[in-house]
Amino acid sequence: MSIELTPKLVLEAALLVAQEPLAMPALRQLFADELGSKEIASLLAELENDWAGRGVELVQLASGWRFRSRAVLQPYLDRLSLERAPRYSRAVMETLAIIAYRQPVTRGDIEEVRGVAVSSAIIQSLKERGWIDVVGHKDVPGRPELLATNKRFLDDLGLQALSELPPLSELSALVEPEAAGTDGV
Amino acid sequence: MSIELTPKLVLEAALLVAQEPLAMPALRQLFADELGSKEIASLLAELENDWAGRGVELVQLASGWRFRSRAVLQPYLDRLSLERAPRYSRAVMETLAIIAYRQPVTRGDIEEVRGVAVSSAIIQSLKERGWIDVVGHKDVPGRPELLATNKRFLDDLGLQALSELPPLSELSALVEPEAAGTDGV
Amino acid sequence: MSDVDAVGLPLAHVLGEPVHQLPADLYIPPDALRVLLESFEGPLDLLLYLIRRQNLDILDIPLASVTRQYMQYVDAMQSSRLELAAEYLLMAAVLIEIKSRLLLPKHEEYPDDGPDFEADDPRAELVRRLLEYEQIKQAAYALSQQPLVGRDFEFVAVLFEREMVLRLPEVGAADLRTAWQAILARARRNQHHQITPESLSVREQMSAILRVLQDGRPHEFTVLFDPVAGIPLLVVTFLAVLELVKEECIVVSQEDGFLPIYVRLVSASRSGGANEH
Repeated sequence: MSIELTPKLVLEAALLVAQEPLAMPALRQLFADELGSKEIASLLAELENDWAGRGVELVQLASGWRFRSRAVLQPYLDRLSLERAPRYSRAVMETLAIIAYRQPVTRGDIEEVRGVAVSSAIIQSLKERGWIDVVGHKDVPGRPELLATNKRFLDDLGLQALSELPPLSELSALVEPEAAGTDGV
Repeated sequence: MSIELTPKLVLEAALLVAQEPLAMPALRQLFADELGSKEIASLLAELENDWAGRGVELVQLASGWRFRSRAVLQPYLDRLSLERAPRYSRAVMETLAIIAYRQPVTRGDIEEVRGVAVSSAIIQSLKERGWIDVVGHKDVPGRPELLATNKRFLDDLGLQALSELPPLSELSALVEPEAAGTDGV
Repeated sequence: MSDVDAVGLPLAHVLGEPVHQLPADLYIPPDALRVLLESFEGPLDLLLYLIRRQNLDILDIPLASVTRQYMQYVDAMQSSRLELAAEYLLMAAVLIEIKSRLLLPKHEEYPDDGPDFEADDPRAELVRRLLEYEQIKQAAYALSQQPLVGRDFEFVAVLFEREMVLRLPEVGAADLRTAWQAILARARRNQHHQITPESLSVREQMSAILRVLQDGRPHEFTVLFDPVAGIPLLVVTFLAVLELVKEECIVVSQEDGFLPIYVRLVSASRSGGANEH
């Protein structure tokens, strides 16, 4: 069936499928900057209103907007044992993968491989998790930290050595080399 | 604010929150068996209808009911760089096709059809993706694993049953050269 | 040539660009050959290509010309000293065997393409395999066109917030694999980045050496090496030292010939005032 792609409909669907809260920059990106923050904010207010009285509500959290089930439904939802295992975002997982496979690396090295800036929050969360350490500093301007994974990381992943990680050479054969034109990055 | 906890509202919230498709037994459990399958089915039909024309639709998959975004929205959602599934190479897709259409098969069966060795990395990545399982062992020397696709594979492809896979081409359709006539070399 | 690849799959990807037609000329420069070979999924795929390319009826393969072409590819692989996949050589043997059996006198009473084709023609088994492979190739393509979660749609993921016990995300080796696959896939789309597999053990040793040197003091070169760890690890450790010097993370110094060699962190040599390179 054909549906009319209004901005509100797009915004609602994006918020429903996102696994993390979406902040204003992400929401602007959703509309390729064709919608201003003000318009988006007023759509968010409309959505908030549309969902009032439903089992799920649109809420603004510290890191952005997200749909969330209402507390009154908890007794029902508890019966389904729906507890979602928390997940690291793609940015965190890719950063961790690069540190694991390419160590020791600087933040700059990670940014070069990922092609985007790496926020300090990501590095910080991996340090707090106790999986990565600073093992030195690179002798270039700014003397950036050299990051490496440690024993705790291996322990937590159930590995004895880094060599037990899936080999990279095999991985490249699994990925479609196709340059998909429609695939916005 | 207070909301009225109607069965439909509870059902909708549960389906929005669930991280996997919910089948009838789970849905009955949601209502502590106070609602019969028939009533639930009619509520599901109502919900399906309520969501027609929105960016998200309620669909029935192999392992139950689940909300998902419509394909027309994907160009927008891609801009959010949500966690993206890797695109698999031809080798992986051919292996998957053999497992899907010929199951249960051993690795040897796959190699026989493809005419080349199948790397463990390919099998491993399909297992990790959660699409194939070992369903037994063949009673021949080496007792090779018998591989088959599972419900998750169907869910991820939006299918209810293997019979919904694209049909295999008829062998007779393959023998005729596309542009018949120029037979000479 | 529109029938070269009936299902429209690109034959190869050169620098990310799909290639739908191969050059008519059978000569392939050795560099291109590797790319070409990687674009075929195996000997059956290559053979199917050769047959389709000539617009031949698969039931009536002119073995002589197809075998000749196939052997040209195999020869090219050998002359450029590529590690020739055993499967390609095996197929060459099969082709030659079929050809030689075709040369033997036939039973006159059965025409070539008559009802007993299957039973009599030595090509029958090859044809069966080719057709079966073609069928799967098309099925694989159809499967890859099927709507797929994460590519064509997303599942809804509304938050269910329970009492806030801090639960840390679980991560497994497979998740790292997936993350790396995503990086690779993106890099291939963007072309600017070269992501090559690198020897993990050297990188691992580099981290280990940096950890030893963490206290900032110079350490004797020899303490970095554990003689009982075996020769491979000694070599890897040495490579790691060289790599760290190259990346300007450590300094290796020796006062004079035959005196002990010292290794220390670059940062330590900085703050200590001495900065030998």
